[in-house]
Amino acid sequence: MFQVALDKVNIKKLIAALLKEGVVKAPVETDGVVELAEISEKSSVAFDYSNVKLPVKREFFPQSEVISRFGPDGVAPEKNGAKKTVLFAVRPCDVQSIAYIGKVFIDDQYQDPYFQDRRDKTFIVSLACSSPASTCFCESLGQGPARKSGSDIISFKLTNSFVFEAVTPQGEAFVKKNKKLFRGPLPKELSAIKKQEEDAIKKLSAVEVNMGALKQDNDPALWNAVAETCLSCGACTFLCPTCHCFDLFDEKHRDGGKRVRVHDACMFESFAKEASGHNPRSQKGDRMRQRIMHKFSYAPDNFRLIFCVGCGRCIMNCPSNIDIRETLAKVTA
Amino acid sequence: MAKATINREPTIVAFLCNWCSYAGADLAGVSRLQYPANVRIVRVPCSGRVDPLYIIKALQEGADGVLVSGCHPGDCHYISGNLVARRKFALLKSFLDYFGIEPERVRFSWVSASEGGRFAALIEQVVADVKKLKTKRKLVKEEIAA
Amino acid sequence: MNMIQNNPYIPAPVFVDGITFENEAKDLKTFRLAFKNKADEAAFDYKCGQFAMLCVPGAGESPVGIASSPLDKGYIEFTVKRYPTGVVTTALHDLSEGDGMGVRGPLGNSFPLEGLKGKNLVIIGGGFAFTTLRSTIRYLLSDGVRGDYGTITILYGARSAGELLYKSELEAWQKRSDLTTYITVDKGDDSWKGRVGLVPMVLKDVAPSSADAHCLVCGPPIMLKFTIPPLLELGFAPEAILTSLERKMSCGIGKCGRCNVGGQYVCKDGPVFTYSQIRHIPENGF
Amino acid sequence: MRRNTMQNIEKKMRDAVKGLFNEKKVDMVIGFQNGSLPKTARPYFVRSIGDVENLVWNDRCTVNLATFLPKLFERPARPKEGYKPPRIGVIVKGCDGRSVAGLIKENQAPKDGLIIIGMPCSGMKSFAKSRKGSSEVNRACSECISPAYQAADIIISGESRKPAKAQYARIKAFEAESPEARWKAFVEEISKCIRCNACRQACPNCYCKVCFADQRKPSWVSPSAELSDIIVFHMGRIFHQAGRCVECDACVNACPMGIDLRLFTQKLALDAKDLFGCVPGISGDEVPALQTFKQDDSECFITDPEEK
Repeated sequence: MFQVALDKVNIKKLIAALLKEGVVKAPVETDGVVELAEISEKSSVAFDYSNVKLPVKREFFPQSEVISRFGPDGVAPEKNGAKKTVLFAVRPCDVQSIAYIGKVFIDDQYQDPYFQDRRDKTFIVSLACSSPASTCFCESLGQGPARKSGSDIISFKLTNSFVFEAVTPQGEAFVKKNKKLFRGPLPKELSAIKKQEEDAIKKLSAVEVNMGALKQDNDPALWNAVAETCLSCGACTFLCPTCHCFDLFDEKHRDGGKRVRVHDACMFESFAKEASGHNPRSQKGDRMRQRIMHKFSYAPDNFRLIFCVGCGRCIMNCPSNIDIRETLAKVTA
Repeated sequence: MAKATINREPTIVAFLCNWCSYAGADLAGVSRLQYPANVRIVRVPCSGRVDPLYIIKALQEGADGVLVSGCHPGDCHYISGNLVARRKFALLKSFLDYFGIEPERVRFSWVSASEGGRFAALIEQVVADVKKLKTKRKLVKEEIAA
Repeated sequence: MNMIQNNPYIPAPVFVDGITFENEAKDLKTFRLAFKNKADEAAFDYKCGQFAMLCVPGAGESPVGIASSPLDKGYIEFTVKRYPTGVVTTALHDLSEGDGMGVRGPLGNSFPLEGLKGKNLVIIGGGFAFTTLRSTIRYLLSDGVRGDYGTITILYGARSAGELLYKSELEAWQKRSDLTTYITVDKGDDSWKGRVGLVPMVLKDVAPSSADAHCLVCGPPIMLKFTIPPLLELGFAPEAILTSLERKMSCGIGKCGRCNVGGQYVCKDGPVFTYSQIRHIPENGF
Repeated sequence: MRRNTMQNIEKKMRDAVKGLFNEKKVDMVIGFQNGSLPKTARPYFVRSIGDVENLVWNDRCTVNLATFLPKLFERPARPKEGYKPPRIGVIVKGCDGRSVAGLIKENQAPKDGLIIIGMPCSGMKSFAKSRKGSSEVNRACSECISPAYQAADIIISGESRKPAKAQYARIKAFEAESPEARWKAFVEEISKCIRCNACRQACPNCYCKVCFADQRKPSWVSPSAELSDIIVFHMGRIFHQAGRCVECDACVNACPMGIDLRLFTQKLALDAKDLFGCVPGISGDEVPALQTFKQDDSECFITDPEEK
């Protein structure tokens, strides 16, 4: 394990070092809302937060992006112009989700060049979670507040210092390159990290999901009952770090146009509706089944991964307070 | 980015009702009245047919100004189409003003079939007012603005 | 798939080389498309049952089954129904010969014809879902291919005589001695001399043998719903019934998440499924 | 003391709902149950008398329940034989009641299929507010002109908030800013939008079978997150509420991004009132502002080229 420490007073120096690697984006608080934003040496990073409002997936898979342009000469792919980027102090759950949707965007057969480009150019320094929200349940899904995978470096914030642990060779290279910044971690710092993780886990809500009982041919009435108060908006999916469904839309202008990729939501009534008017998922229950099954059954079948990181954003933001923890309990009962 | 004042000719999209204002425009033409060529006319059955979305959409697609004109109150071919429209446009105009969209960009007027001169004067005024604007188009799509 | 600049979202440029009206209502047209670049044509190496995204820039893309046979060289064919609410299908129908457009594909799996060599085949189609079956039949009847398979029985039905696709080919098939062809219409008229009756009824009537046979069946969901039970009664195993599904799609390459039937994507894992694969999925449509 | 009254009201409400089920007057009742997080409430569909005990009434019952009605009353495409439209009871605050009245007027809910249970409302705290432990009621509640719905079929007695005087100070202050400042403020607020459609889905007035924003032939607005498209979506959606909006803030409360849509929706409500004297859902017999006209409606916005 390659661990180093940094005194809190030196954090600006670390940010300066990160800025040499590329654009740095980190959680910043404005008007009580913590959002990922581009920072400079002067910015103050919000380290004590539960999670950023919008999932970090948007850095790799933006809400909308031009994928190609067309004109009299045909169709040309769009260069997305992604810059080398450092994501700093993002939560391990969000980092994990990038690996998940990466499985979709980059598979053996087809590689999504837009996602790939951004992923290749991004260096991730995550921040282990010490202040989970009441809606967090990452541990129940085999995640946990200090999960390392996906990050290049994982950091831990303690009272007066930070501890960094290099996870990937790139992470290690960064630490070595900037070794003047760091010192060796003290034993009490290492035990504090452990304690912090244990304390965080205690704050999480526990969800027992009996995946075996999750069946797609469950009674439609059951799904309809679960989805009864659903408004068919996309708050849950748009804020979900693992939801990756999109639509391609052509915008036409005078002598050409562009094809735009936009986030789409399986909870929208129009999502699967065909031009003929036929809608294979016309009921709210059908759509709820699709969302839940996709995350907890189809993804495990296809990728051996549960497409939920337990961040709780869907619970926090559903206008009808449909709680995915309760939904799971109901449909696996 | 773009300069505040425009140095290209502005485009005005005009929704004219079939029975009065379109005929008024026609009369202006046959009477050989001169008026600016910046206007692109869309003929609609009635000013009441004009959905506020038409206007918003025209601005989004790059129109520098939008004009809606119908029969004078009381003269509507469909009796009250323009009176219903009048309420809608009163709200829309105030609504767009509220966001800071220049009032010169969205205009409503009445022109009858016999008012060729009034039509020419109206276009003259609408185009001149838009040309005087110092602020850039607000609703327009990025590509079109560029 | 043919990948332009390693980007699976970019269509290959093609032009419309021919348009055939298929029905009386004129809302079904067969488009013959030819590639602008030879390299794209070579890369578009497809099998029966596959589909492609037809791209009309400005309107968008729509998934359509390939109706020509892999052995037809120099062109590919697609039969498209125009829906009043369909943006892409309407734009396609507005194209004229010589117009440019794009094709992205071939996509999806195919009918497992290699593995069916030596077997008897029953091919059942309904309406305009007959396109990839037509591709299959054209391929099976080609010189050097027909001999690899046992008996071939075709049952094809449409709403009325005017709605039957590929009329001249149907006639030619009926004259052949190496296959049995049944053509039926839901509703006959004075000019129609053939069979009248819904596909499932005719199927019960003609009762093709399931011995050593596989069945390829494509049609609207309602037809499948009533055709599969008699097939099972005739002794076809669920694994021996192959069908092709249609869903709304955006990407065609298993990313956009739209065309799930259960855990599988119609675009990538399908469109061809055996009945046993999809029988328990609530949204299979039948 | 206050808690006692609340519990008292809650009990009366449950008794009334039980009565409806006992008399077989309804198939379901839409109300509230406790939310999944502490100190929250959420919509709840009561299907049988056994579920009535789950019904709650407190100061967290923010959601406008009228929004569920149009879908529930929608006749299925292929109705089963002997299909009868459902009979639904709905628990309403003042704002919900005004929305229900609007839906009845616009033929989205049949009056004879509905039993409206009017609650005394002392102001609500939205999900976001109550989660954060705020003691303030929603802005919509502090500015509410009609906290209790008077035209309900069953009225649960109790003390309501004092009706506020209709005042649009915030709107007028915004109007007083310069156009460029208004545009800047508007853009800043609206650019938070992620196009999740929660505002639309939560709005009782947004019941269109196909929203203009989802129409693709023609396409009115791209689903992209380009600022221009976000603005066109919101302008279009909000303008569709002209003369119909009851200022309940369902859109505001549903928005996950906390966009202050009220600053924009209220402008139309203010104009409808000032120009046409229209306040929807209050008197019961008013015609929506844009469904009628008067010969002498304001003409001040008309361009007259001959006027000098």
